[in-house]
Amino acid sequence: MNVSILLIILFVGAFATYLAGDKLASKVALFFSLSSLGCAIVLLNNFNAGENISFISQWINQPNISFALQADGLSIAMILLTLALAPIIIFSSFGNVYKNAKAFYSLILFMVFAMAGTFLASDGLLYYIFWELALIPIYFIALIWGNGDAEERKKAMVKFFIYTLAGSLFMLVGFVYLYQQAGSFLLEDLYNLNLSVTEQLWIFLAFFLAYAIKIPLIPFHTWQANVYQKAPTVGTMLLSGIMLKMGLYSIIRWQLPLAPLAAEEYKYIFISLGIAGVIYGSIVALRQKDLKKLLAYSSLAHVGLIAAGTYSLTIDGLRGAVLQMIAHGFVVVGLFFISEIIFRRYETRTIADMGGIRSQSPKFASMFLLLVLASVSLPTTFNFVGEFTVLYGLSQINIWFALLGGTTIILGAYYMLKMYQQVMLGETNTKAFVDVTFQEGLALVIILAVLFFFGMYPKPITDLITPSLENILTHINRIN
Amino acid sequence: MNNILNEIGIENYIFLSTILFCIGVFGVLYRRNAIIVFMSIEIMLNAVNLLFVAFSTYHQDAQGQIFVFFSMAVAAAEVAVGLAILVSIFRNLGSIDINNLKNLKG
Amino acid sequence: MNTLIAIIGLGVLCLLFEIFELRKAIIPITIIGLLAVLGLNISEFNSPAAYYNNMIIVSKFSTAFSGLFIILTIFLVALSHKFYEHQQSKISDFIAIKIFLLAGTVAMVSFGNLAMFFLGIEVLSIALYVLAASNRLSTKSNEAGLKYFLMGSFASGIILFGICLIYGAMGSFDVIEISELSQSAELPVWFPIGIVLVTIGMFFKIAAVPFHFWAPDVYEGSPTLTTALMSTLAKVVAIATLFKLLTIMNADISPSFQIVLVIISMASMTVGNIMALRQVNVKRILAYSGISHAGFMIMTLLSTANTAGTLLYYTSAYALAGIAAFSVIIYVCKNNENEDMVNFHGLGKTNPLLAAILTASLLSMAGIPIFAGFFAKLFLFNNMLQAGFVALVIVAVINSIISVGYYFKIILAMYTKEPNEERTGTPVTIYAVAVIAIVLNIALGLFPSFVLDLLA
Amino acid sequence: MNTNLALLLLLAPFLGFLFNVFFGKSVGKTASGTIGTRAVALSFAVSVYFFLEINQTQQAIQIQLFDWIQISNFKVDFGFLLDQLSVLWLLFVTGIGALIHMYSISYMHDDENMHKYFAYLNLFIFFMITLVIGSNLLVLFIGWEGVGLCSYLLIGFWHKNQEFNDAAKKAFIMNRIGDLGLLIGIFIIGSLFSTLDYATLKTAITGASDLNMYWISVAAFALFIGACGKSAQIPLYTWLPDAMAGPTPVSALIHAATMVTAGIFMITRLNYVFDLAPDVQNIIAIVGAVTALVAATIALVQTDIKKVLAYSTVSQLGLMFLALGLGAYEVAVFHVITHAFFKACLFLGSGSVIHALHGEQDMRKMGGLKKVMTITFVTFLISSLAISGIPPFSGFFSKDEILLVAFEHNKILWFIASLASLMTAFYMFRLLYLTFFKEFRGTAEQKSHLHESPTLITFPLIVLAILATLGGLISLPTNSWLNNYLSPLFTKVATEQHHFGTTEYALMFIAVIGGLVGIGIAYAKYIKQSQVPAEDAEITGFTKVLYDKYYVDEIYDFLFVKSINGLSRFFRDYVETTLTSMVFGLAKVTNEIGFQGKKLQSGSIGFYLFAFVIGMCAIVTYLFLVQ
Repeated sequence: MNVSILLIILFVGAFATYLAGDKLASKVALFFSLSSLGCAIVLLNNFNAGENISFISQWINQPNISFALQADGLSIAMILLTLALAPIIIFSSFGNVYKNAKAFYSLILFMVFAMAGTFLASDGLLYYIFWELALIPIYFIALIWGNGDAEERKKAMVKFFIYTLAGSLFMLVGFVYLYQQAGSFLLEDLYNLNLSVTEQLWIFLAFFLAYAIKIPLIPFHTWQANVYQKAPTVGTMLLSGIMLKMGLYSIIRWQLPLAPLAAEEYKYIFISLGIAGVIYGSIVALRQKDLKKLLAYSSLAHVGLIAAGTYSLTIDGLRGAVLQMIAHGFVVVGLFFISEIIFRRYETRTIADMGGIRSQSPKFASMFLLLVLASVSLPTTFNFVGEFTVLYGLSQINIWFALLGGTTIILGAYYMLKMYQQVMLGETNTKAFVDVTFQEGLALVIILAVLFFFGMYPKPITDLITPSLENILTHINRIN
Repeated sequence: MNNILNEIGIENYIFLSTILFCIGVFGVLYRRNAIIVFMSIEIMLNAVNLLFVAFSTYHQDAQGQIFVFFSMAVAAAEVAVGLAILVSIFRNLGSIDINNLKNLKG
Repeated sequence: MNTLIAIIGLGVLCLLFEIFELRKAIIPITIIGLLAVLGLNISEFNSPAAYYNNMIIVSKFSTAFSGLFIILTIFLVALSHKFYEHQQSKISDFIAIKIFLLAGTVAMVSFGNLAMFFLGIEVLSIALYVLAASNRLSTKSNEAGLKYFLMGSFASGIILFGICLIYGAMGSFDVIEISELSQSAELPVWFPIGIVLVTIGMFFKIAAVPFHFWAPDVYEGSPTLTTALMSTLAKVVAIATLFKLLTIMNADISPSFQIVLVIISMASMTVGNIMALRQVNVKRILAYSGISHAGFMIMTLLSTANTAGTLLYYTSAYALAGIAAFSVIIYVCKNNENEDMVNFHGLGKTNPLLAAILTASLLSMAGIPIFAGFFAKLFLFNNMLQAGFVALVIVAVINSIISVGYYFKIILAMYTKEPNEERTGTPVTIYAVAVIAIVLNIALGLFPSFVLDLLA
Repeated sequence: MNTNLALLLLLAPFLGFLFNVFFGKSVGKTASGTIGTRAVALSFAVSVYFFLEINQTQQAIQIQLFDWIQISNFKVDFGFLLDQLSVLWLLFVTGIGALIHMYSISYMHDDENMHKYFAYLNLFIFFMITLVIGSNLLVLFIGWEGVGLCSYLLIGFWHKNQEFNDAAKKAFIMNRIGDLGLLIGIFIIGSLFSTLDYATLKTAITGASDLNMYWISVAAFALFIGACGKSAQIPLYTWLPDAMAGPTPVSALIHAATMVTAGIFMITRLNYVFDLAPDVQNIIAIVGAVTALVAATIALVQTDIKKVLAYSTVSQLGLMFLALGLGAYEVAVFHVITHAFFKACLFLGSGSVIHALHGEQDMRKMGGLKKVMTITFVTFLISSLAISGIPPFSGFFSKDEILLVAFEHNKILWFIASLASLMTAFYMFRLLYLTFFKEFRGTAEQKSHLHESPTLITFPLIVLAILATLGGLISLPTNSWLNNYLSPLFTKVATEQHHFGTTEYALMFIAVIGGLVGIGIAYAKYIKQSQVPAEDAEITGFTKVLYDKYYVDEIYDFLFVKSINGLSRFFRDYVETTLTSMVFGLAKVTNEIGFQGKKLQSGSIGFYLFAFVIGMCAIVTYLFLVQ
């Protein structure tokens, strides 16, 4: 039993969902996502038992491309994140009714399939293919089921698609160039290349463009807020919860080891870029009128810190980055779900139209508050573990990075609490607000449980990812 | 037999037919009547045919002259098709001035 | 060789059927016949030979491409059933012309002698003139026909002149002799001039900048099926022939000529894409996209040594996507006088399957993974980087980014706009063609080696 | 055994929290209150046990639970350290905590969300215990942020009032600023010594020969910033007065007795680090002294009874920091304890008053309460005497020691401190007189309802008053039990027992006189001349500056809040749009070119052929004439 089974399940699931028809689509999708999660957990056990769960077979002879899925701790961690979030996301959408649901849910599964592939692929081209594939479903999800004015939405989506595609095409050129040198797209062969600094710099930049746009890092983030706002919440969850992690993961898996010299040489620039993102994102988030936009900018800030961690090229930076990725994945999905819950009741995402909800819905208020606290990384939440580790890694590079990056705990608290105050507190809102339903509550509780459990006991994940990260780090340091 | 080309020299034939060819080209460029444009094209083809013959003599090789037959046949076929198209255009528009044919553009 | 004869026989057969009042049977019989011919062609694949003292040279290259042409023709013939349903009386002519056209194309890729090359190209062109103008009563069709005809015959003149110069330099039409001679020391200057002229003539046929102006107008004016034929079959034939020509005539292309090729390729890509951005007529958009694809195909001429396979792959990917797209267009626009994007509004709702197919084919043209178009571009970039044309690749990448812009305009029209007309009837043939074409395209994407290694 | 007990100690309030969260509403107010109180009382019992054990064995108890966070060069585990210091803190945290819980049962009885209130209060105790008994800096940090959270929740307890919410937010964010400092300190210590564990850290530092003094000072300073945030020192003190928005018992527990002393706890905990950074110690001392003075001056003129107490808290904390800065940790601790007693008592007393007046907090509308509220008055008087440093009350001893130490090190600091304590005496008695003496100045309606508070409120008052009286005994000038008890904590020998000579007695005398003078002035002003503070409008001159707290809030608001929001607006409205247009301007340009290009496609065959020929000629020329 190897990792390819996951992809098969998801792929089959996508079709099954479509065939299941509008009535059953959501249930079927949930079933398949859950079963894939189950398989993933089984695989995790096998992996921990030392079994080889990788899968590789030649695909195209000339040029030499192979269908290689390789799972190390890092990949498995990301896969688990993806497959754990997928059911939650699907489940969270039960409260809504979508027209042509079968297409909707099968697109979701297809996207999950593509993203899982991205995390697993160990052949450059295969990875690229999955990377691109993930873009198409979300494009249609956002386009067809999105909200807001159709024309506006179209503009935003086309920009988003072309922009991201533009980035990744340069990555493709980079890959092809590497192929010229290595005669293969396989990760190991590419790792073993010894390129000159200039070559590495160009490769590094080509990859950086793709990732900076996908993640996004400033100043490449201009598509983000609009798309997050206009996409249906499910799409936003997929984007912010998982897809954004593809970029961060790829930095660790591909960009740094393939161009270590460049990474080493210019790391200060890229760390600074990330940290600039932290501050910029936090400050812009302060004055957002739209809840989803605010969350978009908050995630811009968070990923800025994560990216800074990855570019720090220290084990702490990398480890913290991965932990933070997972934590952020959960928390951001939770927060977007919160916004959706409010939207279901008030038909608005404008913060000004909310307020005074807390006194009407204690359960909802407490869960919301807990998520807010998690996202401002209060100790005992998973986010704290990640953020602490990242900041520690940065402090090893230069204490000022830690200090500036650390401003996130101040600014983050500022805009999140401000938002919470405006949305939840104050005089009781005249419009009635029904407290969370069982379904909504369940989804949120699961998310919170994960956040707080791993916040107190992150050891399993740390032990899972550390070896592979150290391995990658040795590849990064192979030359100097 | 002594080859007349030895006295005149192949270059002159090339120049001649090139000039003819260019005349054809200019005709195509400057005339607006489809028929005349069409005839200019025929001039181009014939210039080439002339050159073919010259070359075939120059090389003492019959292939060239045979090729001329091919090209003549082809030209004839083109004429047939072309005139047919012209006729239908004339039926529809009542004119064969190519300046009037600007409906498809952009 | 037998392929060629068989095809011509088939053409004659069509005409006979007309005489015997068997119109109904024409299309099925032709398709079956063409399938048989395809089999025949495949059987010739591994037995290269030369016939009629090198008039025809059957090689892997020629048979592979002939196969592609035959497949395309099958699709086109299948589409004809629906397309000409109101002109049943002429059906045999249309089919026969297509078959003869196919004969011309086969002759073109398998020529061993410039005479054969010229005849092939003329058969193709004249057939196309006829088809372009075939809609007698529509002025658009007439105009398209005349434009194509005048410029086409002008181009033929150029080609003929080029051939003539080559003959003058070499004293022979036999390509093998010519290539042998061309290796020898000093050649008269008009040999390269001749080659350049022929190349230019072919550039006209594949609509490369600056010889592309006819394409949008003719594509728009001609009957949609003819447009489909031009943008798929004709273009592919031309580039394949040009490739073969340059391979045989002079294996090593001079640096300066390479520069010309690079510039033309860049220009074609850029002009094609940028011009397509603001078009409203779908056929025009595809015309411009065809121009940009011509730019991509021209790249292969830069290192003829190892790009034959890539060219075959690229052309098949492009042509299949084109067939799929055009079959949808035929379905959508059969009741409309123009092919403006308005007609595609809400296709995603009224006819999700065809909308999906059109989307897929456009994505393939845009070069999105798992569709063959992506791999075509990939292999192309691979070859080009190998040959060291980095700048060209960068331009190509930028262009494929631009191209997404207008491909998605159509997709958006299909999915975000409200439908403005009821679409009834499910023409089986169109569905079949579209589905098969796109499936083949995706199959190519999943198993590229199958095609890629044919000419390796 | 110890592990289980420690867990019991820690989890009892947490369970109380959970109970109140889930069942609090259903079981009814009194029940939820008693449950919460009992939970804390239980922790108190356990703390007493630990105290006795440690006091007898003199052995610190180390408890490791599980690995928590893995860092490259060390791992942080989740564990407890129970030693003299932490147990001492536990005693008064849980003890006073229990009392205040009890008090709250009655005080909050009219509030609909009482169960929530007790949930938060229990949660606070839980985090406070975590903070105190954590075995390393990161566990401390959990508690550190946790108590911050609880203070946020409790300040904003009446969440329908957005001003209260603002106050809560302000408190949280200002704490966060400090927390960042603390984190930075943690980072530096971690990378210097590869551990965050107190015990190992201590050995590492004491054992090490060549220490990187520069970085240690930086770390110490960063930690001090953290302490500033928590313990409301300049420049991060402005949140504490605003925090009075919360219910009064909360102010008593969190913002007087326990949470705000966390900073002192942390610095005492890491005394060996601070001893290595004399410069930082000086900074601490100065900051402390200045804070003490500034806060005291502000307190002089405040009219809100709780505001006065708040500023007095800030000022007292300043004195403690002064002591810390001078390296007299045990003195600081001593003052922490006594202060906890009398300040809690004062707050609760003011609470009782406010309770009686149905939420009236303005002293100008009080007065003459001593007749009706005897117990409250007496306890209030006692604690006022204590805080004013009048013998034999506890405050006298602790404050006197601080002054002594100050005098030894630096006369100026001593002077500032004495001045501050003089003012303390003044404003406390001003408060006392305005509240309890003369005639009642409130509405008749209020007057009719005046009453002494119920037992649940008065009992804690009495207990605290007794403690405030006797608290001094734990560290008598001549033989200090406390100093001996704490001595194992400190690397350098505790400040030697003062051999009492004339100077000491003189200083003591001066201090007492100062206190009496302060009281005297207050008496003269408010009893003899029976003045009443002017209405806000009439306040003028320097008084106004003081009354408006030196406009610090306004300055901060202008410097930070306004500017950052302006920046945010600027980014949102200009930078974002510019970036967008820059990126997508390209697309627009290409589109435009496409649009213009259409003109070229004129549809004229002549032009097409012309282009054809031009192209051809160009190519031919390039190839055969240029080359």
